[in-house]
Amino acid sequence: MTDLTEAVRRLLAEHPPGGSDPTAFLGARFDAGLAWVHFPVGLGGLAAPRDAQTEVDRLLAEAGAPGPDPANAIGLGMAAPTLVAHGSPEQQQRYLRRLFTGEEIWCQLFSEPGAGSDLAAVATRAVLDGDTWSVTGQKVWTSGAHNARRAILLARTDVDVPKHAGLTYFVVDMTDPGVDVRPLRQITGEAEFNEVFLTDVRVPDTDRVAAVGHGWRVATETLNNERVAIGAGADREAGQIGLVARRWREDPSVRSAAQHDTLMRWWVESEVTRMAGERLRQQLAVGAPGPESSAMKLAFARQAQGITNLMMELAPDEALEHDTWELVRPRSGSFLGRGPGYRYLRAKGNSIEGGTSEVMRNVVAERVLGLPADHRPDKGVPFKDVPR
Amino acid sequence: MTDLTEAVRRLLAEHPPGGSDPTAFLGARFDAGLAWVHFPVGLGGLAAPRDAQTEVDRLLAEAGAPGPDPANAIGLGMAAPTLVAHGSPEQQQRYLRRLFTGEEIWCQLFSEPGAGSDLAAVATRAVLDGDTWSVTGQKVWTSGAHNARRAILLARTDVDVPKHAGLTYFVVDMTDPGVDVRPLRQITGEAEFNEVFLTDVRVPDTDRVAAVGHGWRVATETLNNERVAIGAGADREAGQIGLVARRWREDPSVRSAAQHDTLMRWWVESEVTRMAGERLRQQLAVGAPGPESSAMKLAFARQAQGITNLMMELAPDEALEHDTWELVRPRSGSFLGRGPGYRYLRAKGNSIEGGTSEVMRNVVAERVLGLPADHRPDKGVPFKDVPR
Amino acid sequence: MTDLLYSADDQDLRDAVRGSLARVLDHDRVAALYDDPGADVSAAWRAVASDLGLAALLVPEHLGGAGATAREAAVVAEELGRAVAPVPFLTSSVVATTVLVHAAQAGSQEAADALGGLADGTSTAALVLPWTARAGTRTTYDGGPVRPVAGAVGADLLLVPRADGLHLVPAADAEVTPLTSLDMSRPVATVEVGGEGVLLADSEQAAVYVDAGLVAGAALLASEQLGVAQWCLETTVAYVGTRVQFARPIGSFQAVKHRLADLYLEVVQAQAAARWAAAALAEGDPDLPVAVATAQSWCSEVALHAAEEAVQLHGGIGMTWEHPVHLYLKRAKADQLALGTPAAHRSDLGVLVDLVP
Amino acid sequence: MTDLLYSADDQDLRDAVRGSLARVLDHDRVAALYDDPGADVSAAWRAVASDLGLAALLVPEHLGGAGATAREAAVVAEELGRAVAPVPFLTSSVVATTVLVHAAQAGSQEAADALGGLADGTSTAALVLPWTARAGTRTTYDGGPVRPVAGAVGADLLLVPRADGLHLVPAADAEVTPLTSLDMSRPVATVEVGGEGVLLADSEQAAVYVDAGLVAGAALLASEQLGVAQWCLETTVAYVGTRVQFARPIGSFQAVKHRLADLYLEVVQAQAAARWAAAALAEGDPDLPVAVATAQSWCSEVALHAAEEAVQLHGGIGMTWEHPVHLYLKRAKADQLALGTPAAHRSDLGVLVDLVP
Repeated sequence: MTDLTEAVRRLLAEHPPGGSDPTAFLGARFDAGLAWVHFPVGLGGLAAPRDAQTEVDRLLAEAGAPGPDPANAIGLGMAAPTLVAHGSPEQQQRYLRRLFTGEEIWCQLFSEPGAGSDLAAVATRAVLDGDTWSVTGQKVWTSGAHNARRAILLARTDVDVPKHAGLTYFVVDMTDPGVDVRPLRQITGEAEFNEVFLTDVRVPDTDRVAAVGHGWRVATETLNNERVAIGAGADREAGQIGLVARRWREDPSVRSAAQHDTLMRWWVESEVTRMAGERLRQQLAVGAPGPESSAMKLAFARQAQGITNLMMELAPDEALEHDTWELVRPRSGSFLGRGPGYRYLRAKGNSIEGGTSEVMRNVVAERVLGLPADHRPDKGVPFKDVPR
Repeated sequence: MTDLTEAVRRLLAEHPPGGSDPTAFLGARFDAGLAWVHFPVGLGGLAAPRDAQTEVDRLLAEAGAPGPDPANAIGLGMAAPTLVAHGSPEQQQRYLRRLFTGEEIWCQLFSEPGAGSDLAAVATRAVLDGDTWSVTGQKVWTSGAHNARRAILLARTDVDVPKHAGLTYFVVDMTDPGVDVRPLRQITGEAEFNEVFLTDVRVPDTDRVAAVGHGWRVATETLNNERVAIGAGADREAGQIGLVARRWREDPSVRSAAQHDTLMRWWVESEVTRMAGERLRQQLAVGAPGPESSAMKLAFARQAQGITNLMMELAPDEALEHDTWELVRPRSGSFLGRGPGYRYLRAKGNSIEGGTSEVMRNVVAERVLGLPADHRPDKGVPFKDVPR
Repeated sequence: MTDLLYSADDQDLRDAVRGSLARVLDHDRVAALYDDPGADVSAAWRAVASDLGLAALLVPEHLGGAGATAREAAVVAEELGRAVAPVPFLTSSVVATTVLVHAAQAGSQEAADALGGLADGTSTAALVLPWTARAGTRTTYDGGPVRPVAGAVGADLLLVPRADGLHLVPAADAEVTPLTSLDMSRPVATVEVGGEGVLLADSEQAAVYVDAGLVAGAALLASEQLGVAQWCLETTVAYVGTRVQFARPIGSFQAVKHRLADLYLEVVQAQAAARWAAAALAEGDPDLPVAVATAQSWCSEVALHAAEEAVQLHGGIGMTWEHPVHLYLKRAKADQLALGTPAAHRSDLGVLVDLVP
Repeated sequence: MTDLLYSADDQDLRDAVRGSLARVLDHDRVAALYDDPGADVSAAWRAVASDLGLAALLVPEHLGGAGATAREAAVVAEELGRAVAPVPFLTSSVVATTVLVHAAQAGSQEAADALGGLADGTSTAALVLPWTARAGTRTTYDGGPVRPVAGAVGADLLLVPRADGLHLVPAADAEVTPLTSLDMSRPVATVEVGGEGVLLADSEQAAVYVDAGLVAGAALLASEQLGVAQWCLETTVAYVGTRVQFARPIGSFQAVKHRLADLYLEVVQAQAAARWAAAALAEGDPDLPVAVATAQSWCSEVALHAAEEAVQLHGGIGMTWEHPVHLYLKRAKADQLALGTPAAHRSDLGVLVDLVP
């Protein structure tokens, strides 16, 4: 840790946060190996233990240093670790630094109208034409696509093999003329996500990540990274419970004797989830992310939904009003912002986005508990022969 | 209704309850068609509307008349309607009256160790030998087998057809030397149920009910009758909620502000279930029992378990004690008797006996809501080829 | 035991309401209210109030109404819930009408006159109390702005329970400011009453009449919630039967089935509870307060649960603006808070059935 | 943040306890206690206390103990819960020992002497309070029979918190009447104390020591509950993986899977909560009361839920006496009520984190 502390000190000395342009500072941070300390040297890291990042982040935050753009959560949390694990050296050199500085925002072209829970049923086709792939299809639930310069893409390169085996993972240039991004309005009124229509989008083979047909394995790792990110540790009362607890303390009008035990149940559940997240983090510090993190995502969604619901019941007059239904396109999602009605509605997405709670339970049951698989009529069947 | 009221008056006048032997009184009641008023004339009924029974029962109870033996619930609730619907005239004449008077207690030989939720997987074999069937196999969860003179039996008569098609329904004489009844101890300590071992039990073909291979359909009707019986109407606070509510009113030491809302939730749920049962009863008065009653069984089990749990939490000191673990063999099950620990443990069976809650949910989903069937690997497969 | 079934007339009434609404209303029109609160949905109210004459249901015949009972009004409420219809039936034709009928039957000619317009659908009225009010809480309007009031936007008459009694005030004498509402199909407003209007009842009577209006509203809100829940359940059952993932309809997955089976049971119970509350209201049953508190506690939660399950089991599409399920989620949540939260009703119920903390 | 993991030594300790218990105890021996409360299960306690020396864990070295911490005691409690072991570890080696350690460290030679016997497993002690007591409720023994007291059956020494202070009384000077207990693997008794014994602490100190004992008991009960929950989850997962109905292992049905996945999550959370409580106890963390109330609220419910799901998912066999799951259901239910119900702990927690009704 002393080395890292020293590296942080040096970075701050050479690039005083107050005097640096944020992009320049983040670039210097990347070059110092302090972007993701567990990444290899030269790729934004120092090959340090994964859990050392927390202390680095803390020191930088204390010094008032600018952090990476939250609108680039997909890039930071999913694309970057995937590129480090599976990208070519050239891809790593080309993409990681500008991703970290926020010069290039990334989005994720995975889900499709017909491939939601069943993500491996992706039907978007990529066909090789010389040394360039032509990609055509429709993606959905793409957060930040309207801000993104690049995307990670899962596309079908072979329809004659079973669904998992015919997928390949690519990096896509979102400025390609074949990319059409349209806002997808949610029940909150805003359009945090998009539909993305791909028509003969050109992707050089050098932007393929890992081997043809290995897309599913790479994407699964990406998703596990996302789930770990979601389950990261936090302070007591950092989440939805904090909003309700503070309100309860400060405003006697929302205190309800009948709901007190319910409030305390959610407090307890939030706290044991925080502890479980912390315990997972301590385990990850010595190992790799595993499917256990799927369970944490379940907890997060459950609590977000239950607690935002309780908040509305505690202040019913207030909850019958709403701040706005205007169609806005936020740069990043917010679970804790705006009013109680917004938070309640937005939380409904927590059990759908990034893998539905139903799929997460399947993952826990089969991969963690080892329960026998449910019937899969498409198992071993060439993709083109599967009923859809 | 006036005719029925008159019939009741006449019965009571001719057989004053105080002066009659209960068996004789019940026999006279059967002969008067007041046993099950909706049964045909001559079979204990008057072909009256089904819901008229409630009033008849009320009048008889008011007059202090003895009712049928609760230990014969299987006979009264399941065997009798099945015999009326599917039995031969000879079977009806031979069995119904002595069933109603309690001279012959009935039990049900359906479940097996390998055929619980999957009742149609019954493996007990019945082989025709001249005009007599030889029955061999093992049954389980047979309530009252130790008191029973007769049984309804589901046995496999054909292993070369799919499971539902190879079953036949019989009446069995429990005094047959091939019948071996052994108590099956439950988690309550008592043995309300039995294992029944059948070894070359002889059943004359005249005791076959309905055609060979029609057993599943007949048994399903029997089970629906059981479920309707379970869901029958009652007074407010008649069930588990009444025990808790009375205790709460009478004993301030069990009142817990933190649990008040929970108590009221169970009160509400009990009451809406009672109303739903009443509504179902009103519907049944003009129609036949359908699979909707499966949903009522779910509610009954849920409430019994939740409310007995609450009762223990409200009086924790008391709940750490227990009345007795002695192996007794009660004549009939009791959900409301004995202490809180007994009721809590006994209620666990409510979601298992007579069809697990999981099976009930399948029934509701597929038969009431019309959802598509889950994968059934044994569908259309001869029974002998199904992995077990 | 009171009759919990629907009569043949009830079924005819249901068919008429459903058919009529289908002709003049669709989900896009309701959704449009979220972007433009002034969007014209008056055809729905015309169909319900004028064409079918349903605004007159709870007005006695001698006051120019249809003299129907709460049983019929409950059938209408179910259908309006099922269509998430943006009409002031519950606020005007149930709550305000019930208050006015009480006043008129006690001799108020002004109340009787007002009922005439309400019954024939030419005017609507709203009770000026927060939409979360419930019987027995004795709230009055003490001047200044009060929010959130339902049914006030577009109402012609306001019923104002002041400390000195119940006043009938023309909407023109009050400032009604529409609020952005959680449920734009029943928008709430801030109301500030300027004029005194006419006094319909003294304060003691007013409390009785207002409570009667709130009880009637809560009783029939349960039927509206039943309609919401049924639409959500049926729509979801249909969707999971056809949506294929993993090469199977998702409705063939047992976890999905079991959740829908549990929800079905809740809806069965909600239907019984709602019919019980409606029957108790129709019959003036002394058990009415118990029936209403029970039905509100149960049906509020069931409608919300049904809407939440509908969103979840529709997956991503259920989170989109283009699918109508969000309209039901917003209505279900607003209905849960309306006329007393479930917890508040359970608290009331504890007193009613002698189970106090 | 405190370390929530197990050390390599913890794992060795776990293996030792599990292996040792497997040699001397099985479910039939535990079940036999329900028919014959006097059935000899002393081998289990000998293995734990004498052979492995675990009764000495929480006794400081200078008082003749092992000087271990609550972290290690928690690992033992997990394993005892997993085996539903009929031993007085929690009552004597945790609760009574903690009380005596406090007294001994304040200078009581009698307490120190008593700890010697407790540490080497030659005697056991019990705190004479209802087993539902929790810290801060200031209960004292005021004479007469008190019930239900856990750990008293077979104890050599009784710790009696009278109004004038804490007394150490030989069991021979009290009447201990075993009660038929919900959980016969931790039987409760009626205790009537005759003798005065020796005074270990005045009433003010006594309250502090007794509370410390109850807090330690509640903290480590969470680990026992974790062990119960883990056994139930693992046993059920194994069963549904092999039990075939409808020509499929029932564990391949999605509803079964989803329930077990939810239970797994609860157990993961319980493990974190139990480790947190143990660590807070070991470290004398000022957050200890919050950690204990949180862990007790959560782990009590999870152990019970796990046992209930185990019964249900075992189907009929889970309802039989011959399958051991009922032993866990009874332990889980008794543990839920022990040392404060979950609702009581949540009520305490409200005060601790400034969230009062």
